[in-house]
Amino acid sequence: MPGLYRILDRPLDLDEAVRAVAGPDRGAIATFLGIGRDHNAGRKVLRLEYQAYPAMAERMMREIGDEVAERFGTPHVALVHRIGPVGVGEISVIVAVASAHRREAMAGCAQAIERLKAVVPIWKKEYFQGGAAWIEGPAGIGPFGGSWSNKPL
Amino acid sequence: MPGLYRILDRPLDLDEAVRAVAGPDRGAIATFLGIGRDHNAGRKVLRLEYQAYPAMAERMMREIGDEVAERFGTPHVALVHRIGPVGVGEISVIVAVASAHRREAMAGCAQAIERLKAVVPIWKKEYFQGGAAWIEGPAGIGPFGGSWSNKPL
Amino acid sequence: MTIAVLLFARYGEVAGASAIEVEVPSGATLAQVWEAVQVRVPGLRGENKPLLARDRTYARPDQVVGPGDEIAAFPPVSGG
Amino acid sequence: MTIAVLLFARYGEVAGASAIEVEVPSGATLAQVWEAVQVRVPGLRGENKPLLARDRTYARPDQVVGPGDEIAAFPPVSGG
Repeated sequence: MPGLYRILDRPLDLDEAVRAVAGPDRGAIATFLGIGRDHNAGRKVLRLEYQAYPAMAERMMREIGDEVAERFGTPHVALVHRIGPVGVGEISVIVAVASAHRREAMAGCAQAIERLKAVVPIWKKEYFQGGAAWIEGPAGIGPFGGSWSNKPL
Repeated sequence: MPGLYRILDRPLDLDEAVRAVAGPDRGAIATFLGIGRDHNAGRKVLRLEYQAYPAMAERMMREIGDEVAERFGTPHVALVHRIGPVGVGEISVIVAVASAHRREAMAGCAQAIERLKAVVPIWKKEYFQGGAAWIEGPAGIGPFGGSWSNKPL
Repeated sequence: MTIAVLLFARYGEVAGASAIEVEVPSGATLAQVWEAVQVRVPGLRGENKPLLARDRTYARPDQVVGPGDEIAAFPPVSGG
Repeated sequence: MTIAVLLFARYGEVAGASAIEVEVPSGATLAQVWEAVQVRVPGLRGENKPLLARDRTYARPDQVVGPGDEIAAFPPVSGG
Protein backbone atom coordinates (compact mmCIF):
# COMPACT_ATOMS: atom_id res chain seq x y z
CA MET A 1 0.00 0.00 0.00
CA PRO A 2 1.59 3.31 -1.06
CA GLY A 3 2.07 6.22 1.29
CA LEU A 4 4.39 7.21 4.13
CA TYR A 5 2.96 8.24 7.52
CA ARG A 6 5.43 8.82 10.31
CA ILE A 7 6.02 10.61 13.60
CA LEU A 8 9.81 10.93 13.98
CA ASP A 9 12.04 12.31 16.72
CA ARG A 10 14.87 13.25 14.37
CA PRO A 11 15.51 15.80 11.60
CA LEU A 12 13.19 15.26 8.63
CA ASP A 13 14.48 14.42 5.15
CA LEU A 14 12.64 16.02 2.23
CA ASP A 15 14.26 13.74 -0.36
CA GLU A 16 13.05 10.69 1.55
CA ALA A 17 9.45 11.96 1.48
CA VAL A 18 9.72 12.76 -2.24
CA ARG A 19 11.14 9.32 -3.01
CA ALA A 20 8.28 7.72 -1.08
CA VAL A 21 5.67 9.23 -3.42
CA ALA A 22 7.56 9.38 -6.75
CA GLY A 23 7.11 6.93 -9.61
CA PRO A 24 7.37 6.78 -13.40
CA ASP A 25 3.65 7.39 -14.01
CA ARG A 26 3.65 10.61 -11.92
CA GLY A 27 4.61 13.87 -13.61
CA ALA A 28 3.97 16.12 -10.62
CA ILE A 29 4.95 16.23 -6.96
CA ALA A 30 3.76 18.99 -4.64
CA THR A 31 5.35 19.36 -1.24
CA PHE A 32 4.76 21.51 1.79
CA LEU A 33 7.34 22.11 4.52
CA GLY A 34 6.44 23.56 7.89
CA ILE A 35 9.48 25.20 9.46
CA GLY A 36 10.26 26.64 12.89
CA ARG A 37 9.74 30.40 12.56
CA ASP A 38 11.55 33.01 14.61
CA HIS A 39 8.43 34.99 15.49
CA ASN A 40 4.78 34.44 16.36
CA ALA A 41 2.05 36.73 17.67
CA GLY A 42 4.56 39.55 18.07
CA ARG A 43 6.99 37.45 20.11
CA LYS A 44 10.52 36.41 19.24
CA VAL A 45 10.48 32.60 19.22
CA LEU A 46 13.66 30.82 20.35
CA ARG A 47 12.69 27.23 19.61
CA LEU A 48 9.73 24.87 19.43
CA GLU A 49 8.93 21.56 20.99
CA TYR A 50 6.36 19.18 19.54
CA GLN A 51 4.51 16.40 21.32
CA ALA A 52 2.31 13.80 19.65
CA TYR A 53 0.07 10.88 20.43
CA PRO A 54 2.10 8.86 17.94
CA ALA A 55 -0.07 5.79 17.36
CA MET A 56 -3.21 7.88 16.83
CA ALA A 57 -1.33 10.53 14.86
CA GLU A 58 -0.03 8.00 12.35
CA ARG A 59 -3.52 6.48 12.08
CA MET A 60 -5.05 9.91 11.39
CA MET A 61 -2.33 10.76 8.88
CA ARG A 62 -3.09 7.56 7.00
CA GLU A 63 -6.78 8.51 7.07
CA ILE A 64 -5.88 11.90 5.56
CA GLY A 65 -3.96 10.04 2.85
CA ASP A 66 -7.07 8.00 2.13
CA GLU A 67 -9.15 11.20 1.90
CA VAL A 68 -6.66 12.67 -0.59
CA ALA A 69 -6.71 9.44 -2.60
CA GLU A 70 -10.48 9.45 -2.77
CA ARG A 71 -10.86 13.13 -3.61
CA PHE A 72 -7.87 13.63 -5.93
CA GLY A 73 -7.35 10.15 -7.33
CA THR A 74 -3.82 9.53 -6.13
CA PRO A 75 -2.70 7.26 -3.26
CA HIS A 76 0.87 8.63 -3.34
CA VAL A 77 0.92 10.72 -0.17
CA ALA A 78 3.61 11.24 2.47
CA LEU A 79 2.95 12.91 5.83
CA VAL A 80 5.87 13.08 8.24
CA HIS A 81 5.91 15.13 11.44
CA ARG A 82 8.80 15.66 13.79
CA ILE A 83 8.42 15.60 17.57
CA GLY A 84 10.74 16.80 20.32
CA PRO A 85 12.81 19.98 19.99
CA VAL A 86 12.63 21.79 16.63
CA GLY A 87 14.90 24.78 16.19
CA VAL A 88 14.17 27.93 14.21
CA GLY A 89 14.78 27.06 10.55
CA GLU A 90 14.29 23.33 11.11
CA ILE A 91 11.53 21.35 9.40
CA SER A 92 8.63 20.33 11.65
CA VAL A 93 6.40 18.72 9.03
CA ILE A 94 6.63 17.49 5.43
CA VAL A 95 3.70 16.80 3.12
CA ALA A 96 4.34 15.34 -0.33
CA VAL A 97 1.71 14.33 -2.87
CA ALA A 98 2.49 12.86 -6.29
CA SER A 99 0.09 12.57 -9.20
CA ALA A 100 0.08 12.23 -12.96
CA HIS A 101 -0.81 15.93 -13.26
CA ARG A 102 -0.01 19.04 -11.25
CA ARG A 103 -3.46 20.21 -10.19
CA GLU A 104 -4.27 17.05 -8.25
CA ALA A 105 -0.84 17.03 -6.62
CA MET A 106 -1.09 20.65 -5.48
CA ALA A 107 -4.71 20.43 -4.34
CA GLY A 108 -4.03 17.15 -2.52
CA CYS A 109 -1.03 18.68 -0.77
CA ALA A 110 -3.07 21.70 0.35
CA GLN A 111 -5.89 19.50 1.64
CA ALA A 112 -3.46 17.23 3.51
CA ILE A 113 -1.78 20.04 5.47
CA GLU A 114 -5.13 21.67 6.32
CA ARG A 115 -6.49 18.38 7.61
CA LEU A 116 -3.29 17.58 9.48
CA LYS A 117 -3.47 20.89 11.32
CA ALA A 118 -7.14 20.31 12.14
CA VAL A 119 -7.24 16.70 13.34
CA VAL A 120 -3.85 15.02 13.87
CA PRO A 121 -3.04 14.81 17.61
CA ILE A 122 0.19 16.82 17.70
CA TRP A 123 0.86 19.91 19.82
CA LYS A 124 3.41 22.67 19.60
CA LYS A 125 5.03 24.42 22.53
CA GLU A 126 6.74 27.72 21.87
CA TYR A 127 9.76 28.83 23.83
CA PHE A 128 10.19 32.58 23.61
CA GLN A 129 12.12 35.19 25.50
CA GLY A 130 10.69 35.15 29.01
CA GLY A 131 8.62 32.00 28.87
CA ALA A 132 6.99 29.14 27.06
CA ALA A 133 3.44 28.31 26.04
CA TRP A 134 1.53 25.44 24.52
CA ILE A 135 -0.16 26.49 21.31
CA GLU A 136 -3.70 25.19 20.95
CA GLY A 137 -5.75 25.19 17.77
CA PRO A 138 -8.82 27.38 17.45
CA ALA A 139 -11.94 26.05 19.17
CA GLY A 140 -13.82 25.86 15.88
CA ILE A 141 -11.34 23.35 14.45
CA GLY A 142 -11.16 19.67 15.21
CA PRO A 143 -12.90 16.45 14.41
CA PHE A 144 -16.27 17.65 15.68
CA GLY A 145 -15.70 21.33 14.96
CA GLY A 146 -14.10 21.46 18.42
CA SER A 147 -17.32 21.00 20.32
CA TRP A 148 -18.99 18.20 22.25
CA SER A 149 -21.97 18.36 19.92
CA ASN A 150 -23.22 15.47 17.82
CA LYS A 151 -22.16 17.03 14.53
CA PRO A 152 -21.15 14.16 12.25
CA LEU A 153 -17.46 13.65 11.47
CA MET B 1 17.87 40.48 -4.13
CA PRO B 2 16.31 37.20 -3.07
CA GLY B 3 15.22 34.53 -5.51
CA LEU B 4 16.83 31.88 -7.71
CA TYR B 5 16.07 31.77 -11.44
CA ARG B 6 18.05 29.31 -13.52
CA ILE B 7 18.07 27.26 -16.69
CA LEU B 8 20.44 24.33 -16.08
CA ASP B 9 21.67 21.47 -18.25
CA ARG B 10 22.24 19.10 -15.35
CA PRO B 11 20.10 17.18 -12.81
CA LEU B 12 18.15 19.53 -10.56
CA ASP B 13 18.64 19.63 -6.79
CA LEU B 14 15.51 20.12 -4.67
CA ASP B 15 17.48 20.89 -1.49
CA GLU B 16 19.36 23.65 -3.29
CA ALA B 17 16.08 25.30 -4.34
CA VAL B 18 14.68 24.98 -0.81
CA ARG B 19 17.83 26.48 0.71
CA ALA B 20 17.58 29.40 -1.73
CA VAL B 21 14.18 30.45 -0.38
CA ALA B 22 14.42 29.39 3.29
CA GLY B 23 15.06 31.76 6.18
CA PRO B 24 14.30 32.12 9.90
CA ASP B 25 11.26 34.37 9.38
CA ARG B 26 9.58 31.88 7.02
CA GLY B 27 7.45 29.11 8.54
CA ALA B 28 6.25 27.64 5.24
CA ILE B 29 7.81 26.44 2.00
CA ALA B 30 5.72 25.08 -0.86
CA THR B 31 7.44 23.31 -3.71
CA PHE B 32 6.37 21.87 -7.02
CA LEU B 33 8.36 19.32 -9.00
CA GLY B 34 7.69 18.53 -12.64
CA ILE B 35 8.95 15.07 -13.49
CA GLY B 36 9.39 13.12 -16.73
CA ARG B 37 6.31 10.90 -16.99
CA ASP B 38 6.22 7.56 -18.76
CA HIS B 39 3.02 8.26 -20.68
CA ASN B 40 1.24 11.11 -22.44
CA ALA B 41 -1.80 11.27 -24.68
CA GLY B 42 -2.03 7.47 -24.70
CA ARG B 43 1.59 7.02 -25.77
CA LYS B 44 4.41 5.36 -23.86
CA VAL B 45 7.06 8.06 -23.40
CA LEU B 46 10.71 6.95 -23.42
CA ARG B 47 12.40 10.24 -22.57
CA LEU B 48 12.06 13.99 -22.92
CA GLU B 49 14.29 16.68 -24.24
CA TYR B 50 13.87 20.33 -23.30
CA GLN B 51 15.11 23.37 -25.17
CA ALA B 52 15.02 26.95 -23.86
CA TYR B 53 15.82 30.47 -24.88
CA PRO B 54 17.90 30.75 -21.72
CA ALA B 55 18.48 34.49 -21.40
CA MET B 56 14.82 35.31 -21.97
CA ALA B 57 13.63 32.35 -19.89
CA GLU B 58 15.61 33.51 -16.85
CA ARG B 59 14.30 37.05 -17.36
CA MET B 60 10.70 35.80 -17.53
CA MET B 61 11.20 33.58 -14.49
CA ARG B 62 12.45 36.58 -12.53
CA GLU B 63 9.37 38.49 -13.69
CA ILE B 64 7.16 35.66 -12.39
CA GLY B 65 8.99 35.91 -9.08
CA ASP B 66 8.20 39.63 -9.00
CA GLU B 67 4.52 38.88 -9.70
CA VAL B 68 4.44 36.38 -6.82
CA ALA B 69 6.14 38.91 -4.54
CA GLU B 70 3.62 41.58 -5.41
CA ARG B 71 0.55 39.38 -5.12
CA PHE B 72 1.52 37.17 -2.16
CA GLY B 73 3.92 39.41 -0.28
CA THR B 74 7.02 37.22 -0.39
CA PRO B 75 10.12 37.69 -2.57
CA HIS B 76 11.46 34.24 -1.69
CA VAL B 77 10.89 32.36 -4.94
CA ALA B 78 13.01 29.80 -6.79
CA LEU B 79 12.32 28.70 -10.38
CA VAL B 80 14.77 26.24 -11.89
CA HIS B 81 14.24 24.43 -15.19
CA ARG B 82 16.40 21.75 -16.71
CA ILE B 83 17.23 21.62 -20.43
CA GLY B 84 18.64 18.83 -22.57
CA PRO B 85 17.68 15.18 -22.05
CA VAL B 86 15.37 14.42 -19.10
CA GLY B 87 14.64 10.77 -18.41
CA VAL B 88 11.40 9.32 -17.08
CA GLY B 89 11.43 9.91 -13.32
CA GLU B 90 13.89 12.81 -13.56
CA ILE B 91 13.01 16.33 -12.43
CA SER B 92 12.42 18.85 -15.25
CA VAL B 93 11.37 21.85 -13.16
CA ILE B 94 11.41 22.95 -9.53
CA VAL B 95 9.34 25.77 -8.04
CA ALA B 96 9.86 26.73 -4.39
CA VAL B 97 8.15 29.60 -2.56
CA ALA B 98 8.75 30.46 1.09
CA SER B 99 6.59 32.69 3.23
CA ALA B 100 5.81 33.37 6.87
CA HIS B 101 2.53 31.44 6.49
CA ARG B 102 1.42 28.47 4.43
CA ARG B 103 -1.39 29.96 2.35
CA GLU B 104 0.83 32.52 0.64
CA ALA B 105 3.55 29.92 0.02
CA MET B 106 1.15 27.42 -1.56
CA ALA B 107 -0.76 30.00 -3.62
CA GLY B 108 2.49 31.61 -4.79
CA CYS B 109 3.87 28.22 -5.82
CA ALA B 110 0.70 27.41 -7.80
CA GLN B 111 0.75 30.78 -9.53
CA ALA B 112 4.44 30.45 -10.40
CA ILE B 113 4.11 27.07 -12.14
CA GLU B 114 0.99 28.19 -14.04
CA ARG B 115 2.77 31.32 -15.27
CA LEU B 116 5.94 29.40 -16.10
CA LYS B 117 4.00 27.00 -18.28
CA ALA B 118 2.21 29.89 -20.00
CA VAL B 119 5.01 32.36 -20.75
CA VAL B 120 8.56 31.10 -20.14
CA PRO B 121 10.26 30.23 -23.47
CA ILE B 122 10.98 26.55 -22.93
CA TRP B 123 9.83 23.65 -25.11
CA LYS B 124 9.50 19.95 -24.53
CA LYS B 125 10.14 17.25 -27.11
CA GLU B 126 8.75 13.82 -26.39
CA TYR B 127 10.49 10.69 -27.56
CA PHE B 128 8.09 7.78 -27.69
CA GLN B 129 8.04 4.36 -29.28
CA GLY B 130 8.09 4.98 -33.00
CA GLY B 131 8.88 8.68 -33.06
CA ALA B 132 9.34 12.05 -31.44
CA ALA B 133 7.31 15.25 -31.34
CA TRP B 134 7.64 18.77 -30.07
CA ILE B 135 4.92 19.59 -27.58
CA GLU B 136 3.42 23.04 -28.04
CA GLY B 137 1.20 24.85 -25.56
CA PRO B 138 -2.45 25.50 -26.35
CA ALA B 139 -3.11 28.43 -28.67
CA GLY B 140 -5.09 30.26 -26.01
CA ILE B 141 -2.08 30.46 -23.68
CA GLY B 142 0.84 32.83 -23.96
CA PRO B 143 1.77 36.41 -23.28
CA PHE B 144 -0.98 37.79 -25.54
CA GLY B 145 -3.38 34.90 -25.14
CA GLY B 146 -1.47 33.29 -28.00
CA SER B 147 -2.79 35.66 -30.64
CA TRP B 148 -1.39 38.56 -32.62
CA SER B 149 -4.09 40.81 -31.19
CA ASN B 150 -3.47 43.94 -29.16
CA LYS B 151 -4.77 42.43 -25.93
CA PRO B 152 -2.72 43.97 -23.14
CA LEU B 153 -0.11 41.85 -21.37
CA MET C 1 -13.72 -0.56 36.56
CA THR C 2 -10.32 1.14 36.27
CA ILE C 3 -9.72 3.21 33.16
CA ALA C 4 -6.32 4.67 32.23
CA VAL C 5 -6.59 8.01 30.45
CA LEU C 6 -3.68 9.25 28.34
CA LEU C 7 -3.13 13.01 28.69
CA PHE C 8 -1.20 15.11 26.19
CA ALA C 9 0.36 18.56 25.89
CA ARG C 10 -0.99 21.05 28.43
CA TYR C 11 -3.26 18.45 30.04
CA GLY C 12 -0.30 16.17 30.74
CA GLU C 13 1.72 19.08 32.02
CA VAL C 14 -1.06 20.21 34.38
CA ALA C 15 -1.55 16.63 35.66
CA GLY C 16 2.19 16.07 35.99
CA ALA C 17 1.70 12.71 34.30
CA SER C 18 1.21 11.33 30.79
CA ALA C 19 -1.59 9.03 32.00
CA ILE C 20 -3.89 8.88 34.95
CA GLU C 21 -6.11 6.07 36.25
CA VAL C 22 -9.68 6.65 37.37
CA GLU C 23 -12.42 4.44 38.76
CA VAL C 24 -15.78 4.63 36.96
CA PRO C 25 -18.91 2.46 37.11
CA SER C 26 -19.35 -0.22 34.47
CA GLY C 27 -21.18 1.30 31.47
CA ALA C 28 -19.68 4.75 32.06
CA THR C 29 -19.37 7.19 29.16
CA LEU C 30 -16.30 9.14 28.08
CA ALA C 31 -17.90 12.22 29.63
CA GLN C 32 -18.04 10.45 32.99
CA VAL C 33 -14.43 9.32 32.62
CA TRP C 34 -13.38 12.91 31.98
CA GLU C 35 -15.32 14.13 35.02
CA ALA C 36 -13.46 11.55 37.11
CA VAL C 37 -10.16 12.84 35.70
CA GLN C 38 -11.17 16.38 36.66
CA VAL C 39 -11.89 15.24 40.23
CA ARG C 40 -8.37 13.76 40.41
CA VAL C 41 -6.67 16.76 38.73
CA PRO C 42 -8.03 20.07 40.02
CA GLY C 43 -6.04 22.00 37.39
CA LEU C 44 -8.21 20.44 34.67
CA ARG C 45 -11.55 21.43 36.18
CA GLY C 46 -11.95 24.37 33.81
CA GLU C 47 -11.51 22.10 30.77
CA ASN C 48 -15.02 21.19 29.77
CA LYS C 49 -14.50 20.44 26.09
CA PRO C 50 -11.47 18.21 25.70
CA LEU C 51 -10.93 16.23 22.55
CA LEU C 52 -11.48 12.57 23.42
CA ALA C 53 -10.29 9.42 21.72
CA ARG C 54 -11.05 5.75 22.18
CA ASP C 55 -8.71 3.20 20.64
CA ARG C 56 -6.89 5.93 18.66
CA THR C 57 -10.07 7.27 17.06
CA TYR C 58 -11.91 10.48 17.95
CA ALA C 59 -14.93 9.62 20.05
CA ARG C 60 -17.92 11.61 21.24
CA PRO C 61 -18.41 12.08 24.99
CA ASP C 62 -21.56 9.93 25.04
CA GLN C 63 -19.62 6.83 23.94
CA VAL C 64 -19.54 4.05 26.51
CA VAL C 65 -16.10 2.82 27.56
CA GLY C 66 -15.07 -0.71 28.43
CA PRO C 67 -12.13 -2.23 30.28
CA GLY C 68 -9.02 -2.36 28.10
CA ASP C 69 -10.10 0.54 25.87
CA GLU C 70 -7.27 2.97 25.08
CA ILE C 71 -8.69 6.31 26.20
CA ALA C 72 -7.04 9.69 25.61
CA ALA C 73 -7.95 13.31 26.32
CA PHE C 74 -6.21 16.36 24.93
CA PRO C 75 -6.59 20.04 24.03
CA PRO C 76 -7.16 21.30 20.45
CA VAL C 77 -4.29 20.13 18.26
CA SER C 78 -1.60 22.47 16.91
CA GLY C 79 0.69 20.42 14.70
CA GLY C 80 2.11 21.66 11.43
CA MET D 1 19.15 46.33 -42.74
CA THR D 2 20.10 42.79 -41.72
CA ILE D 3 18.20 41.26 -38.81
CA ALA D 4 19.17 37.97 -37.17
CA VAL D 5 16.17 36.02 -35.92
CA LEU D 6 16.63 33.34 -33.27
CA LEU D 7 14.44 30.28 -33.88
CA PHE D 8 13.56 27.73 -31.20
CA ALA D 9 12.07 24.25 -30.90
CA ARG D 10 10.12 23.17 -33.98
CA TYR D 11 10.91 26.41 -35.83
CA GLY D 12 14.64 25.84 -35.43
CA GLU D 13 14.27 22.23 -36.47
CA VAL D 14 12.28 23.14 -39.59
CA ALA D 15 14.81 25.83 -40.53
CA GLY D 16 17.76 23.54 -39.79
CA ALA D 17 19.34 26.46 -37.90
CA SER D 18 19.05 28.16 -34.53
CA ALA D 19 19.15 31.60 -36.17
CA ILE D 20 18.53 33.00 -39.62
CA GLU D 21 19.41 36.37 -41.13
CA VAL D 22 16.94 38.34 -43.22
CA GLU D 23 17.07 41.67 -45.05
CA VAL D 24 14.25 44.11 -44.24
CA PRO D 25 13.77 47.80 -44.95
CA SER D 26 14.63 50.29 -42.23
CA GLY D 27 11.56 50.86 -40.08
CA ALA D 28 10.28 47.31 -40.61
CA THR D 29 8.01 45.73 -38.04
CA LEU D 30 8.35 42.34 -36.41
CA ALA D 31 5.53 41.11 -38.67
CA GLN D 32 7.60 42.08 -41.72
CA VAL D 33 10.66 40.37 -40.27
CA TRP D 34 8.65 37.20 -39.79
CA GLU D 35 7.34 37.36 -43.35
CA ALA D 36 10.95 37.61 -44.55
CA VAL D 37 11.82 34.54 -42.46
CA GLN D 38 8.93 32.66 -44.06
CA VAL D 39 10.23 33.56 -47.53
CA ARG D 40 13.61 32.10 -46.59
CA VAL D 41 12.17 29.00 -44.87
CA PRO D 42 9.30 27.48 -46.83
CA GLY D 43 8.55 25.04 -44.00
CA LEU D 44 7.47 27.97 -41.81
CA ARG D 45 4.97 29.44 -44.28
CA GLY D 46 2.03 27.93 -42.46
CA GLU D 47 3.10 29.57 -39.17
CA ASN D 48 1.16 32.79 -39.06
CA LYS D 49 1.03 33.38 -35.31
CA PRO D 50 4.50 32.83 -33.87
CA LEU D 51 5.40 34.20 -30.47
CA LEU D 52 7.83 37.06 -31.04
CA ALA D 53 10.38 38.63 -28.74
CA ARG D 54 12.59 41.69 -28.96
CA ASP D 55 15.50 42.01 -26.57
CA ARG D 56 14.26 39.05 -24.50
CA THR D 57 10.79 40.51 -23.99
CA TYR D 58 7.56 39.47 -25.68
CA ALA D 59 6.74 41.97 -28.42
CA ARG D 60 3.69 42.55 -30.58
CA PRO D 61 4.04 42.12 -34.35
CA ASP D 62 3.50 45.83 -35.01
CA GLN D 63 6.66 46.76 -33.07
CA VAL D 64 9.38 48.35 -35.18
CA VAL D 65 12.78 46.66 -35.12
CA GLY D 66 16.17 48.30 -35.28
CA PRO D 67 19.68 47.10 -36.08
CA GLY D 68 21.24 45.25 -33.14
CA ASP D 69 17.90 44.24 -31.63
CA GLU D 70 17.84 40.65 -30.39
CA ILE D 71 14.85 39.18 -32.24
CA ALA D 72 13.38 35.72 -31.62
CA ALA D 73 10.42 33.75 -32.95
CA PHE D 74 9.05 30.53 -31.51
CA PRO D 75 5.96 28.32 -31.16
CA PRO D 76 3.73 28.25 -28.05
CA VAL D 77 5.86 27.30 -25.06
CA SER D 78 5.63 23.93 -23.30
CA GLY D 79 7.97 24.03 -20.32
CA GLY D 80 7.14 22.51 -16.99
